[in-house]
Amino acid sequence: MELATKKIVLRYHWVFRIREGWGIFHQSLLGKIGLVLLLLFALMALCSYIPPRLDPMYDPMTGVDPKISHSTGPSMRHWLGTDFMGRDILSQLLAGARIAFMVGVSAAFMSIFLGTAIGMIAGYVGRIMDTLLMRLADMIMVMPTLLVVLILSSLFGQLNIWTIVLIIALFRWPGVSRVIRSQTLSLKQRPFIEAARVAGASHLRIIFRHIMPNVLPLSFLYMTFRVTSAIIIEAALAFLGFGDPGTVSWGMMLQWVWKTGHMFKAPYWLLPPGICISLITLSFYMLGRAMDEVLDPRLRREQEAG
Amino acid sequence: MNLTHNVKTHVLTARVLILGLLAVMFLIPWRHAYGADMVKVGLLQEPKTLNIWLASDRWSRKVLGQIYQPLYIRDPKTLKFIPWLAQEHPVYDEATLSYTVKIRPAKWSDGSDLTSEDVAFTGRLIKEFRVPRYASKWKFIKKIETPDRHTVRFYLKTPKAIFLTRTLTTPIVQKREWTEVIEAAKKTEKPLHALLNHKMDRPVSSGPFVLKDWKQGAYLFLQKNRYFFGQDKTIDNRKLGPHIGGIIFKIFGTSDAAIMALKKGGIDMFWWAIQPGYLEDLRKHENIRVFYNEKSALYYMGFNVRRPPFNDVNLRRAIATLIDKDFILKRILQGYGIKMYSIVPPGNHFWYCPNLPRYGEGLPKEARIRRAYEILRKTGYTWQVPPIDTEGKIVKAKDIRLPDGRPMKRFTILTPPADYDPNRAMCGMIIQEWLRAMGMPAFSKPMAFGSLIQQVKTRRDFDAFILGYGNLSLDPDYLRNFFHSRNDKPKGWNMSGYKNPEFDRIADLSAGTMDRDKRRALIWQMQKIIMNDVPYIPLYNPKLVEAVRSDRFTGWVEMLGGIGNIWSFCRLRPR
Amino acid sequence: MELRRYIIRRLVQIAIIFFVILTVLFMLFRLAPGDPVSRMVDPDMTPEEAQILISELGLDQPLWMQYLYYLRNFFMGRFGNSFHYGQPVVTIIANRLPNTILLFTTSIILSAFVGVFLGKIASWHKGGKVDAWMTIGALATHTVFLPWLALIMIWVFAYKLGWFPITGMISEEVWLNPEAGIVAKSLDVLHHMALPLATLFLIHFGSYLLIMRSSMLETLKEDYILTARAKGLSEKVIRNHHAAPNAALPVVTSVGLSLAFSINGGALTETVFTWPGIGRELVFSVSHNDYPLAQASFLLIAIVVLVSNLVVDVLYAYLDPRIRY
Amino acid sequence: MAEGRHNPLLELRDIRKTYRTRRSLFGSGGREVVALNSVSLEIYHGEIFGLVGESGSGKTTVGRLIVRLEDPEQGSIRLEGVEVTKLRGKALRDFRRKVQMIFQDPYQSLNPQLSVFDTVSEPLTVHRIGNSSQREEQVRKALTAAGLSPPEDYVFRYPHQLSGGQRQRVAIARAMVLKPSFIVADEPTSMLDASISAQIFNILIEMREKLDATLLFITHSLAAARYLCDRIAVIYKGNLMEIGSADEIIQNPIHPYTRALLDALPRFGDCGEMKYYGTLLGREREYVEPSACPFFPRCRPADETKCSRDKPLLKEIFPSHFVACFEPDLKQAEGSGGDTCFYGT
Repeated sequence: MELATKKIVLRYHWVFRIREGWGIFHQSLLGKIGLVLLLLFALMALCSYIPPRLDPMYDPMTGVDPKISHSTGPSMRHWLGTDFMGRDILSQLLAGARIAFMVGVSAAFMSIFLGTAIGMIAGYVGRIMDTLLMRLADMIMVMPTLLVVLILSSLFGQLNIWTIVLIIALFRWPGVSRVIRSQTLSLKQRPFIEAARVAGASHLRIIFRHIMPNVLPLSFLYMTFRVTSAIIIEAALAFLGFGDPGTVSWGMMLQWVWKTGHMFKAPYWLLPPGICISLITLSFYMLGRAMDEVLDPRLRREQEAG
Repeated sequence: MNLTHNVKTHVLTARVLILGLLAVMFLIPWRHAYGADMVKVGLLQEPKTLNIWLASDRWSRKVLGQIYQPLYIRDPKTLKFIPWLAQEHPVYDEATLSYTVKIRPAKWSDGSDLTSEDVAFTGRLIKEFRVPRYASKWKFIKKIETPDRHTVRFYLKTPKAIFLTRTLTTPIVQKREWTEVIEAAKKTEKPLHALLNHKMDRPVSSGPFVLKDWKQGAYLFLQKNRYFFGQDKTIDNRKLGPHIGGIIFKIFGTSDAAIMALKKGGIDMFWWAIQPGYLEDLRKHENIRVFYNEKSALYYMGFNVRRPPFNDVNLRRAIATLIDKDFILKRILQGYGIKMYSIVPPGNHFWYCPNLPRYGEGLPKEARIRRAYEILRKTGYTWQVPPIDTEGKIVKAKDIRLPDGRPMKRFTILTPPADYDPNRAMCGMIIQEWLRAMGMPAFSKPMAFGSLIQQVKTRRDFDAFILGYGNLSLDPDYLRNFFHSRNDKPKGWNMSGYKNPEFDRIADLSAGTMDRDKRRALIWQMQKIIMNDVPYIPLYNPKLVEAVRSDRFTGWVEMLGGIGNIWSFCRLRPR
Repeated sequence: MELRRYIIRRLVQIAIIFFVILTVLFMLFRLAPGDPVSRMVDPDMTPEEAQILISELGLDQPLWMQYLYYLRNFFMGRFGNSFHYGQPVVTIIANRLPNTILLFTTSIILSAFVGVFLGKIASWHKGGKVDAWMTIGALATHTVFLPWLALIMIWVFAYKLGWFPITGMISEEVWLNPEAGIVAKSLDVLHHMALPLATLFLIHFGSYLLIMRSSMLETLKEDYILTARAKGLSEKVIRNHHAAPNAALPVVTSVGLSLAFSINGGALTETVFTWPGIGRELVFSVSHNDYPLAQASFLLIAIVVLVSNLVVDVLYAYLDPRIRY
Repeated sequence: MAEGRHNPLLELRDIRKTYRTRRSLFGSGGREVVALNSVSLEIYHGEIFGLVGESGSGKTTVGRLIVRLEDPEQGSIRLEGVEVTKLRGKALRDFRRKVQMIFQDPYQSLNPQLSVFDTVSEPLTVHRIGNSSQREEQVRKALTAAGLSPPEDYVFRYPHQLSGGQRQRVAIARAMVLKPSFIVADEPTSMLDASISAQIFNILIEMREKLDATLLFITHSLAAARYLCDRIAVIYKGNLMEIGSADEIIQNPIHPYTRALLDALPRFGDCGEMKYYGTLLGREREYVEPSACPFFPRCRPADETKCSRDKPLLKEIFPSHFVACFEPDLKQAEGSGGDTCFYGT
């Protein structure tokens, strides 16, 4: 191989690792199903921008069909029918995909960020900091998140979708931080950290340059699971009527079906949001499990040995 | 091998256990019908208490309404007062400012007589403990006398219109039952607290039914009261029963479940407004009858008239013009309701003033915008992009400016959250969109109910809100409460901060006017003033849709506020 | 001795955590906007009347006084009276708790039991079709949106097929009937419990299955399994008697750790099925600003989760002879 | 070199270090273990000093203390006369430039996420030495010096793409790149094949010459120490047993423990009948007083009364040859091996 190309290729080491990971991932049936489903949902989320541009009546929140003022079944104009106000269910469903991704990914990202940072600090600094942070984690961990968000949303008024996301993130970091902490603890003992210290590296440098790259894959694995739980919590909250009324989420759609009494007579309206919530959680879950296999060093070693 | 044997037994037990559980679940023998002459009524939530002084929720009142009776009730048709526990109409003595009421011979459910002592006791209890919700109706009573066992005389401090409509409709409690309770309560640090928190298990009843059993979270069983004074009597030309063995109140938790139970015959009536979505099916059902009645309700948008921008009556009028009540009614309420044009519901025929300004009535969207634009333009409002362009076409307006040239600051419309009332939350969203089309920076913000009230009533820091009353009293005294400048204080009822000396004067006059017709003229005048100044924009009054089984019982009595009234339960009879 | 010291240490930790939760909860509830009286909107109540009610409820005292009262009352076991029901909170909770316990323990035991059983089967067929379908099935049921599943269950089994009552816990036909004995009454409760139980079961058994499966696969790689094989024991005995009991240990932990998760689900299930339990009461009290009741139910849930985590740890050590304190 | 009794480069004085055993899973326990007990050493400029002992003897701890990965409980460590244990901030950074360490396990001592270039250049980056092209040049030189040439083939590789020996060379390059004056090499070859070990040894020797560096070579093998070192110290359970020049220690070991270590070495070549000391007790003595000589439980020639009560101090038996034993047996072992008797590792 030419030296120059070699340099470039090797510089992008992570490309290799991803490819290598993909090799393992590719063999996992769950991973493939999950990925395909997820791509479908992403497509839905992208498509959500189309209907409102076609006609204002397809706006998921405010658009109503001028000719229809009650719930109707699927038709050419409305492929999945309309809701009780004459709004198009399909465009709501598409918008719901967008919200689900938004809620799931941003809440997961925040909680993973928090969890990773706290876990690394607790593990690296140790002593009283570790004890304090981990007791805090214990405390937050025993709180049923949904009930906490419920209490908060009833106390502080109807919560805005971003507030909900923030609260979910604030209450879902302990699991991640525990894993990251123990990983950090074991990394801290590793000679390469000591080598860096002997070389004169500062604590910040050690954390960011040596520990973080080694815990990030684990964080990303946890992110997929956090995405699911965030989506479920938001949906449950919206279902109970504590969601953000300004957004059309799937949970909100279910709440509308339930509250307006269409639950048993409008299956075209009851089924899609429920199926979507279940499937998107399922796909993230499958993805997570497949990634788990990619990242599990033990399985990896077996692969290498074999 | 022994080990294998062990494992096998484990697996076997497991299988037997699971099968057994499944069998139990599926093969429950169908129970035989019990209580054929009991009316089963579905409730959405558990009554919170049977202590009448604490009962502020609808569910407790629904149950307690069958137990504690007042002196006077309303006729279902005319809504006029007719004597109930009282023998006849009260006799007024202008000289002493006193009313004398004769009590009907009646018994409590424990067999003892209901006497004037009980009535006087109830009044004194309320006055002494200043029981919330009742105290204001009794505080103008100077003195209560009981000349004999069947006569009560009330001496008033000043003439009060609400004496007849509110004071005399207070439910009467038994002296014997409550004497001990209040004696004990008085000895505590917080007597009212003790009184409110007294646990009442089996209230002594003067009504048609008496409580027999309450399984928390499941049902309440009210049995026919054999001492009921109206039994087989004719009152107000109506022959009373009860002809049924009792009422079983079943608690469902969700409308869905209750309506399914109704369809399946599990209950005979669902005592709650039915959402339009269910109606189509219910109407098709051969054994279900649907009743449509008006409610004495008011759902409205209120403004904070203390501060800009809503201290300008023209802006309020323009908004009233922009709001399309037909849209709200047709889309959000699915047609089950009526548009409101006054604070007093039209169903309250006597007090409702029929000829009031109707802003933008029946206009299409474009015409509304044009008219509102006219109102605002004439009074000095300007736009960066006005809603009507130079060619007279409607465009999306941008950046409205107040008459003084300053831009309009963003304002919020507070609404209850969707879980509490989806209709009001939705109205907020829609109104926001309409106002934005005029270039107004409107933001609809649903808020937890407690916080909303806190914001509007206590802190009085808000721009506009959408609230409502599902059960307004039939006496229009609330008009005075809502808009009298005296009530513009923290936690006061004048939430808008409306101040009008002329209105105050008429309102005070109306409160002391005992003559019905004279008072009506005053009340009408008040309505006109309010609808001219629009501190509140009345939006709608939902229609009360209720459904019952028609195969087991007949005799439901319709009235303002629905079929769930004392008349119905006294007149129901098995088919 | 060691075990006892460990338990004591954990109890102290639990006490501290609990105290913090107690305080945070107090702050949250007191600092939030909205007072309980505002909830009882009634055009008839004058501001003076409302003020009387507020002072009767002790809400007009300085915050730190309220806090001290709150702590004192808590340690004396007095949670105060519910604003809504006007009865001692303890009475209400005592009334609702057994219902929740009944539903919860049954569903957890049932799903753990079935999960372990099926997980074992799946691990036997590792890589095969049975395994693949079981895994996918478990994942699918585990990720179904719970309230939606509950609605569908009601629709199919209660509404369409009419096999089960729609909601509730008992039916008045049986309980008011003087002829009905204890057997009829318990059968009635079981009948009502079937649907919520099945819903919770469907949601939870999948996770136990997956845990059991992977734990079983891991255990089968251990040396002592190899030894057992070398001794010539049959595969079945090895799996059922040597591997399964050890492999089931993580399930025990997961039961404890997933408790917070199950409580979320429990609240939803109880709400949809109108099961008169503590979760539904919490949702209700929260939306009615009933501070004492919401606080007490939340604290109770926190205690349950904390203590059960401890119990699981101890139980784990008791079951696994390799762990010593 | 060893003869020059000028001021020592590194001086350890009465170093004591104890560890608490890790708490068991649920937090009880925590016994104290003495890792180093009053250790004093002097290492002179330019020499390779070997520290030999079995695993758990505390030899690694000495290395870790010197590079300030840990702090001693008592005693002082001086480098060029400057107290090391109290260094903070800037002074510590300067110290880090002067003292480097090569770790035992090349599989663990390289960050798997960093390329060879990143690993080797890190010390330069940390100490802000040179610009990027200068750094690249230095990295190249260090890699070449460590036997990885041409360096272009290696700079962009990752640890998992390297063999164990290559990894250790990278680690050596990392240690060399700062041109330190003192290097601690902690069993750098124990994880490697014998042939590669020899190469590594040669690199270390070259390094000393090129950088004019002083080395502390920590090993469990007397043979390796003899091959590489100028002077050797033998450590047992945190106590120094014998210090002397390498030849002296091998040819004329005095302490029973040193002799036992020699006995344990495989030997080849013309070793004659036997050169066997037999100082190790077959079965350990039990119930030993804490104040006893640390080697007493395993010492055959020990004096039951004296050695069980007190601990002997280091005494200069021969010039520059220190032994910690009450009654050193100065006799050589029976039988003599020729000059061609070699000890293997």
